[in-house]
Amino acid sequence: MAHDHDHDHDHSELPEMDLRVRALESLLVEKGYVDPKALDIIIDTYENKVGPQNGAHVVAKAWSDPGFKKWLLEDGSEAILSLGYSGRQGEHMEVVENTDEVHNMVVCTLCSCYPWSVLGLPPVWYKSAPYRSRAVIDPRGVLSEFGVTVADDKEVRVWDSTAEMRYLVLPQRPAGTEGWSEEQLAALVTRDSMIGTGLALSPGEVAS
Amino acid sequence: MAHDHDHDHDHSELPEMDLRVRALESLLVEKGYVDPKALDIIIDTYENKVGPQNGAHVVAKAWSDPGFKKWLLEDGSEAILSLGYSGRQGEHMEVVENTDEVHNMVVCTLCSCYPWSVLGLPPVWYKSAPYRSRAVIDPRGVLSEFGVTVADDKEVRVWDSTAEMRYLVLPQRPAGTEGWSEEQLAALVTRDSMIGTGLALSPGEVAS
Amino acid sequence: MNGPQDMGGLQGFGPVVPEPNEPVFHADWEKKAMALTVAMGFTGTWNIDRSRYERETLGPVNYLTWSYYKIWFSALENLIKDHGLANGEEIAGGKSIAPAVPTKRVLKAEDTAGALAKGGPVVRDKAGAPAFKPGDDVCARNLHPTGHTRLPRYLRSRRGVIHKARSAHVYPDTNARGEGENPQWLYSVRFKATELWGEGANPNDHVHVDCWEPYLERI
Amino acid sequence: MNGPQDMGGLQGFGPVVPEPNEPVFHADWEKKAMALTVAMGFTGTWNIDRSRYERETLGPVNYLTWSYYKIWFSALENLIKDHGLANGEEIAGGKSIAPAVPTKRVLKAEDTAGALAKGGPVVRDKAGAPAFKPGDDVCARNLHPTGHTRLPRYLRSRRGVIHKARSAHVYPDTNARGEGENPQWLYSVRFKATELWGEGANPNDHVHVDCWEPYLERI
Repeated sequence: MAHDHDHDHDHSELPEMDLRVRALESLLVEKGYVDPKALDIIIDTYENKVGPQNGAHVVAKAWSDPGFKKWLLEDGSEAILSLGYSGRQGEHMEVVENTDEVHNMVVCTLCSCYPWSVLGLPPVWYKSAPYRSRAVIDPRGVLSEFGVTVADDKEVRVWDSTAEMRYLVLPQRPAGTEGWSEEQLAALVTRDSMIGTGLALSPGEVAS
Repeated sequence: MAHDHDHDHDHSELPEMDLRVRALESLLVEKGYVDPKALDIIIDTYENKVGPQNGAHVVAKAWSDPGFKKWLLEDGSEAILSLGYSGRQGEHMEVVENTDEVHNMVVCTLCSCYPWSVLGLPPVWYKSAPYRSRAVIDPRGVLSEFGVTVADDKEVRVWDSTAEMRYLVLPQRPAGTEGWSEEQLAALVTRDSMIGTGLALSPGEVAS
Repeated sequence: MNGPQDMGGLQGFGPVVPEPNEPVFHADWEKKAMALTVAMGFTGTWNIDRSRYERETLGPVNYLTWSYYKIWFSALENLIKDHGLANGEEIAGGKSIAPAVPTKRVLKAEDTAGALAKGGPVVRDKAGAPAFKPGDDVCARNLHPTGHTRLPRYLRSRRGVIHKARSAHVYPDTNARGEGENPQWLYSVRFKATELWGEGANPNDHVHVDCWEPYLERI
Repeated sequence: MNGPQDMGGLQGFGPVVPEPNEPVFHADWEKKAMALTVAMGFTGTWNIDRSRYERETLGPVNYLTWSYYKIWFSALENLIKDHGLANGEEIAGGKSIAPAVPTKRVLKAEDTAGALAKGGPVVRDKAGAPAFKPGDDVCARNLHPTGHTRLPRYLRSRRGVIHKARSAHVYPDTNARGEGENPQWLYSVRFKATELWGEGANPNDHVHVDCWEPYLERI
């Protein structure tokens, strides 16, 4: 019945935004409010340094080291800091564990809050109206679009990031990975598995 | 803080809509689904025949004839029909009386329901997001924008037209109109006074 | 559907801006869009509840940016397509390609004044007695259907008092889906503004809303 | 504000559409928009809650149609204007006309890595004890402020259970208005999906939401 969905971004933003951003950058540099080299460092940080590989490291370590896992679930911020990940949009971390009884999934219905320090910047879909609106009222419908089916008798627990707490999902460790190294395990940990819209890959899904 | 409001209609609709409407009209006439002369009658009816003058007649009669007023408040549909007003979007009428204790105001938060048979087609503002959103949560704010102040200790009663019931406000009769004819009184009854976003005019506000 | 049509209680749309000396129509196409909507409604191919649902599902941004007659007209095009009265190519070109489909009725010029004056009453006979009477305390149910409903979101789980028990009216939730008129008792329910909007509201103010019996539960 | 940002529970936006192999940025201007937002945030001229409110008040249609970085950037331009760091003519032209205004800080290249790694913690000392403890039954208050709030509409008047009592955190409702950090106890509150969305929801499902103490009342 709904014929047209209209939520796609306006892909003609480019020329206008290119001009506006260049103008503002020039102005703010000229006024001395920003240091252009600082901008380069910020961009390099989030484009190349901070990303889901950080989170995958955290998860693989938790899978490998029961003591670390216990610490991680009790004090996410400190345990994650011990691996060198900290800072903006990750100041206050809570790690939530997927189990046989609970599947966790993270959203920010009010804006785009996301654990930058361990996952980097959020993908467009995470910030989109369909995800933000539906994650809380229809989480199983959203999960099924991501190919994730959760049994009816298992809890889906959605974390709405309304405060400065940031959530990282600790996915379940796939079967058949006994004796794997942290590095091998990290390759199974997708970004979506740490948002809760995916599961960790099984050994058969990665090129070995 | 809000810099730009963006709720104005797209005034460039004209050329596109002109084409689309002409195309559909041709098609539907060619298919025999609509009689073009029927379209002319529908347009003439709502452009020239049905309008707030109908409601003003109803209100002036109620002000002049206590028996009619009683009937009108008890069975709005029948009393209004007795004056010759009926039909589409006025099948089930309820007339709500403004008093010293209650000020009534009508909205349709879910679409554009409006008592066509007595007021004609609704103005754009009645169908607009600002009115539909605010009438129920901030009726006094809306009223003040229309220049209507209701004392804090007087009830503002908002009627949200969610069903096929249609509401006509019976405004309070202005002071200083003793002995006026129905015709004179009708000239005091504005459209907005019958929606509840206005009051009836006082004798001094009309050219006498 | 908690869709873009469900505007009651939203904030941030700015002031209400009446247009001085507003004409009934702003362009000729608006007249025709209105008249075509009314005339096609009289064919009996769909009902008013389905029309409303079609308007609600044009897309949130379209709903917020299009003029109301553009919403009506776009929904009309879709209704015509959905019900097989014409296909998209015919609508785009304005020329008939496929044969016409018989409709229940066609509104003829000579019947138009009478049909407009008659309208489409929705009161229906219903056996049994209404569950509630004036003065009863009720609560609007916490329903979030994905289809058409006329229970606005701002009422969900809110308590009110039955102000008037009305007749049985066609039930939009099923009628919009083509599942029948399924008449249900209708009530005017009186809600305190403070119940709906909290302590900041004026304690004297109320909102009266027409609710069908399946929208309500006893408290 | 019951504004366009308050999306939880809305219907009709269609499916979630992930982009395969999505890049971190889709255009160079997005990189700069992000970096300028971060760098200007570090000047200390406004706080993150004010930034969020500025994004929420760009207009509902703009909010729904603009990409997220366009929202960020447009809000940044407005913040700069509102705080007198530059005027509209300067922003449009990209050239300084009026003298610069001193800011609390400027983020220098050599401090950037450290500043990003430090972030902006919001936990604050607070005297006294929290009102609630884990296991307490609470109800989200029915608040409809016209300003910034982080209590989503879908929680208003809904009952939950305190899952965790956290530290005192900066309170967005006052901080966004420049009325101070006003730290308040923060709680993770567990709400049943059936409480939020009615009987159609899966009885096993829950939504956990961080709520400041002023958002809650005991039941």
